[in-house]
Amino acid sequence: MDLLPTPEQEEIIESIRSVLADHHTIGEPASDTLWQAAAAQGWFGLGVPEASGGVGYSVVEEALLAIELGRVAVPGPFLGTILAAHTADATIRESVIGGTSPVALAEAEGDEGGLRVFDATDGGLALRLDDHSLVRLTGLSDEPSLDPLIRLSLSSGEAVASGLDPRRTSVLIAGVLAGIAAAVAEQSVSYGKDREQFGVPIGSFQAIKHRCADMAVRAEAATTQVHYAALALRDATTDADFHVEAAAVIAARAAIDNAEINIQNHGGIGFTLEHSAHRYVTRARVLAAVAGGLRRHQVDLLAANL
Amino acid sequence: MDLLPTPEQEEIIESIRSVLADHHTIGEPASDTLWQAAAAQGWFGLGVPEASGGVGYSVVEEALLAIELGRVAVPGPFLGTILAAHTADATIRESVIGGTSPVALAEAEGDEGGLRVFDATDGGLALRLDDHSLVRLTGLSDEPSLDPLIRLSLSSGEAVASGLDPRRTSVLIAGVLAGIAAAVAEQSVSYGKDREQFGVPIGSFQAIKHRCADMAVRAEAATTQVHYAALALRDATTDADFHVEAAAVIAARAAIDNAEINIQNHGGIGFTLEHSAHRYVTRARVLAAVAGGLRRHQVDLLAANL
Amino acid sequence: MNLDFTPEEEAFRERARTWLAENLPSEDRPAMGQPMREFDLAWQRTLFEGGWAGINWPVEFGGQGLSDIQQMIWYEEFAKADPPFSLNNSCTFVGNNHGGPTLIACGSDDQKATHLPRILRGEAVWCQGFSEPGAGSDLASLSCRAEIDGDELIVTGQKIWTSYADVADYQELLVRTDPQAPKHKGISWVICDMRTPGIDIRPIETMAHTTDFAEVFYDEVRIPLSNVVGQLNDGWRVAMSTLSFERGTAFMADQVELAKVVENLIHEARTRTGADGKRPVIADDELARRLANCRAEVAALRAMTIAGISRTRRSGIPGPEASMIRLFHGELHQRVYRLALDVIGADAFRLTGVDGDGVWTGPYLQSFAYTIGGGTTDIQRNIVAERVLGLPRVK
Amino acid sequence: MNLDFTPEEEAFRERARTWLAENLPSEDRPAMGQPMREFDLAWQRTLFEGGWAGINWPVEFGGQGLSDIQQMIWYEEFAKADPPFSLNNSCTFVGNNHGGPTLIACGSDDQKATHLPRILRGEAVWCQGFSEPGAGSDLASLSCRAEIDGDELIVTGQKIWTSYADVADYQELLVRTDPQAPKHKGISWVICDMRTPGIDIRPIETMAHTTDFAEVFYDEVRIPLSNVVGQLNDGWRVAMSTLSFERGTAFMADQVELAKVVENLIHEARTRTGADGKRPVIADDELARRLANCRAEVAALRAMTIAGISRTRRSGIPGPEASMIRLFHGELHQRVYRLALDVIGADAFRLTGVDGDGVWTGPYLQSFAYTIGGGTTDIQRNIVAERVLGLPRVK
Repeated sequence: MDLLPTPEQEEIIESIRSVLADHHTIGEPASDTLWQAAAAQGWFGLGVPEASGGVGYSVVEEALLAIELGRVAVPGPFLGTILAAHTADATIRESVIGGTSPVALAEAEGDEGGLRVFDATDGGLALRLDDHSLVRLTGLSDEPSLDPLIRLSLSSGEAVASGLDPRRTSVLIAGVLAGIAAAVAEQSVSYGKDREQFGVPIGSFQAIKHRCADMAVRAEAATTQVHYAALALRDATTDADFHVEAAAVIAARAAIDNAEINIQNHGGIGFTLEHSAHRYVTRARVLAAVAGGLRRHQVDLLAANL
Repeated sequence: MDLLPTPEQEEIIESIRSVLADHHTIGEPASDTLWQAAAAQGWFGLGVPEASGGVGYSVVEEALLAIELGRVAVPGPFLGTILAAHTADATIRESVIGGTSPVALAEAEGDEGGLRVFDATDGGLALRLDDHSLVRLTGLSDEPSLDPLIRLSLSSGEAVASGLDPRRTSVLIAGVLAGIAAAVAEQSVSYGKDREQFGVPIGSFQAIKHRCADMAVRAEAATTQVHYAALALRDATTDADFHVEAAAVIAARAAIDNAEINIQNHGGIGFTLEHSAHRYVTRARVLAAVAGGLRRHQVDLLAANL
Repeated sequence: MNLDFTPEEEAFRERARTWLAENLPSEDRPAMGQPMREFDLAWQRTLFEGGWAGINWPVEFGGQGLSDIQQMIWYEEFAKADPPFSLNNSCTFVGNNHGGPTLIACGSDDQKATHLPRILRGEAVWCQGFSEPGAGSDLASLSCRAEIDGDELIVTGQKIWTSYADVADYQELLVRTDPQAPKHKGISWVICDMRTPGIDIRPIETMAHTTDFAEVFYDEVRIPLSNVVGQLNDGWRVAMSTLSFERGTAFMADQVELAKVVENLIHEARTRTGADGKRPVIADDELARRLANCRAEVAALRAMTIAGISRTRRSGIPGPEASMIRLFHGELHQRVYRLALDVIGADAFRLTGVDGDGVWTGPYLQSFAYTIGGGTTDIQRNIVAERVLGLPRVK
Repeated sequence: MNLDFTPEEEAFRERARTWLAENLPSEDRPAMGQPMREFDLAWQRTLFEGGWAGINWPVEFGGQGLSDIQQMIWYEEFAKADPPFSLNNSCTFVGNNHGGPTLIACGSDDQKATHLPRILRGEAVWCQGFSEPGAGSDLASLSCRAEIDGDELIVTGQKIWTSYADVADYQELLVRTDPQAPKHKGISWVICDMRTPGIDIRPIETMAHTTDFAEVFYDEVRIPLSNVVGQLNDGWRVAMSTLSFERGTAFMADQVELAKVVENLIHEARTRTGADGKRPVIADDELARRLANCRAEVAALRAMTIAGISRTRRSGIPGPEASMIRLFHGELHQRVYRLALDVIGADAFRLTGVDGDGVWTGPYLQSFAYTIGGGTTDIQRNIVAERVLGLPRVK
């Protein structure tokens, strides 16, 4: 039993970070070059067996990727695409893994069979978080989005595949949220060291210092539980469902709490559009609430028999 | 409109404080001399009209008394007695005001018509917080009490009077709780000034300092709202019910939060039986929960139409 | 201790209610720029003509000479009248609540005569120039420099977080006039004409997608020495007099409005169907309790505000206790909008503006300013702990 | 990264489970005094004879030489076996988890040979003498004095918060041997025989109505210089080695037990009828969410513990990251028992003991110790912020 990344996993993380650093600036919209680099690096098939056209790693490495995507608040339909790559439909799978069919996330909207879609592409695919099917989107109309880097649309959708594993979805969303929790903790620590007031770095004041300590603890708890849940899911342990739900609950809370406190730690500058702090707040709010989110996970977690 | 005590009310507060200082030490059991002094000072009929044998002040002055009782965590059946003095039954009223019939607080226990009683006297009276009647207690059996200075008993009870005003009960319990919130805030501030570690008073550390500031704000909010609610009740304003419920909610939360944080601010010494800090915790826990307490008040407050 | 309004106060409330019903604009307030300035100034002129400008300003300076209680009554009636704009969200705020009151407290007769009538009559917009990039919580470390040249100051430096700088006529500006003196001792408070050459204004967009804030750059900006308010190098004391006013009634409008927001949110929770598609949101035990707590807290906030007014009435000036109200209000404001996001469910994904009806996400984003602006809650807690509770300042 | 137990670990778990089922005492642990001491020592002897004493102690000192993972497995099986007493609530705790490990790390061959076997065999009880009335969070300012007189130290002063002082044979005692040196430099770590003349023990009753704590007074207590562990005046470093052990596995038992407490509380909420007399408590949305959060948090606590073990395995010693686990655990422990009080409704009025079945109020009162003892959460936050995150120490 070991919960630290292996040297090979460390290399995967380093490689992901380097691609992200080359092709993405926090707060900037999705870039085509990042998407192409991601496809070229095999991110969309990272956890798909080689026999199915993937790279052959597992949900554990996908979770490590999700954490990194969260850390820099990457915009665009990465999550849906990584998840949809596990569809049994070989044709769809191939185009998804190749990056030519980006997959949005969607959930039911209203009583008329409509969908609310995040990161939609016109005429593209979406993963429905409520019934774990893949749909093709039609009739998109955009709405103002709480996270302006996540395109928000209303749409119709026609089912094209089903049967994706909701637990993989939960653990990867939790991964993004844990990455957010960790990134903003580091942002606060870094600002606490650099920013001076009253002749000293503000991180020497206990109010800031203790908030940073709490943020670090929340981030560590979320990240570690995401690691554990991904391992349990990979190994199909009997308590895998439980650990996935626990990861979902703890990561959602850590991301929202840390992201909101991070604004406070930055003072006025954290309230500006230019600073990235708010990007994490709105992203955390969306990912923690989509398809029932935290509330649904709390119910499911409590219902689990241990 | 004015929310500060008048000079006459200041005198009442001073007089109450002086009696309490003479006859009570926090953490000591109820003393007969305090009880007799209270009766002699007219505390039990403070808000009862002179025509009914009382002192002729109002629920406002009763609330000021309740706050003072809370501040020093007075043990014994003071609250029930002050409340029962408003019974329409002249015989009972006379003995209650005179201090010869102490009145406990009680609530239903189980489905068999039994009672749970706080501060019971054998063969004595109790005010039922669930139906606002007065009962005579029989067949008392004691239980270990979370607050060892509040006698906890199971009992039967026979109704002897009814129709007491539940809002007066709520506002006086809120008064005691606001008094607790204020007293522990002052205790923490005082310890923060006196106790030295690392060569300075611990109150110079922001962690302690900021907790003290929050405690002071909670205490001020609770106390001020209790004042407002008592005035609204005295004047029978149309929004009196609302303000009483608001006082009950805010005072219960302030008392529990402040009392628990006060232990933390005191470190090891706050964890000892000898120190009074825990007296406030257990008293707050009991008074905030009796007869449904905080939860019930939250429901009623939210149901109120403004 | 009493809840009674005097007959005069009751009559004032009645008059305010009637007047507001007849005079409140029904059109939306323009979001920015000159149209917004014109809207705000027009409303200020309407107030002035109706006899509602400077309610608690002294009569000798054109105010109504009324009490803080009447000021509160006015805010309450304003909120009840369901106005299409918030009270404090106006470019006339600084003039009415900072600049004007500071001139009343510390200005020369000439300064008062020049500026106070124009503020009340809706003829001039004021903005604030206190914070700097390097001087936020530690305001006294400001470095915007002013050198004396004959009968003028020459100002060079930068300010930040100046609301409505682009539409302002004047600025209450803190500058360092003696760099050798201890940091609190070398500051002066001056009236800066925003049309003076050398001023460059750059808008700052906020996370709530508003552009009210700006950075202001000063490149050898010449300000007559006669524009110094109070004594040269005594600006810190002058600024603190504004601050004490801030702790008094300046933010009362926000507090009154928050009570209305909580009632709106309770209404939202009663009428909106929850996540299960059956029960109303308010049937959720947790959300119901949090709503009840907020309701209790805005009630207590009002009681604290009235207690503060009572205290000021006795002592003449707002005491440091009022900083408890600011701290309580700032965090409560944020708590209310966080709760709102939990109440509205999937509607939280949809961005709205900061102003407007039936909307929550814009004000949620805006709520982060309430524990930062005008002194972070960390600073507010220090003030409460040190000046109200007497805890030691060292470390 | 893997969740696999080795065949050896699986076998260990199986053996532990079987052995515990056969050997766990069924009688209640006496609450205090000699009967408690005898009970705890008898259990330690049983452990020793069964080959379970010193699971992660080196074999050369009589331990089992096993891994931290095996230590954790042992705690998990112990908790699962539904024992009539808590693991850490034993007068053998300090010997097994503080004193013993410190001797292993810093003791002389003679000290090891004398004391380690007696600790493992259940022949000696150790207690701790670190805190003083004036030296709590600021432990290094301790003033209990030890003067050298020939080959002896003469100790005069006072200690506080010493658990089980009344039944202890030895004490790990921090004394000031050089009052002139800087405060961290003049401290020595000594083995004090608790039966030495001049020692006076006065019990401290706690708010949870336990009497485990004591004040210990030293009046010219003579301790052989050979009882100094490590070098004279190097006691701070020696004590820190204990502290690093504390951050490792010493409190793992508490963490494992907390998971069981949360499951018990969920069971309580499922089977108990709520305030409305109809629905089970768990049907309350707020309580259900708080229970779910606690469940998630104990899971994460375990994951963090395993990550900590993984880190220690690579680096050889527990890193400062482990202080995050202590902070998280202390506050979670308290949160769980606060939640318990809300779950049990009117049963909260009834006081119970700290140990025992189906009871909550005693452990609630006891839970206040979890954010104070062994360094308050304020100190833990400082450690996390400064040593893990690298935030500056000044101020």
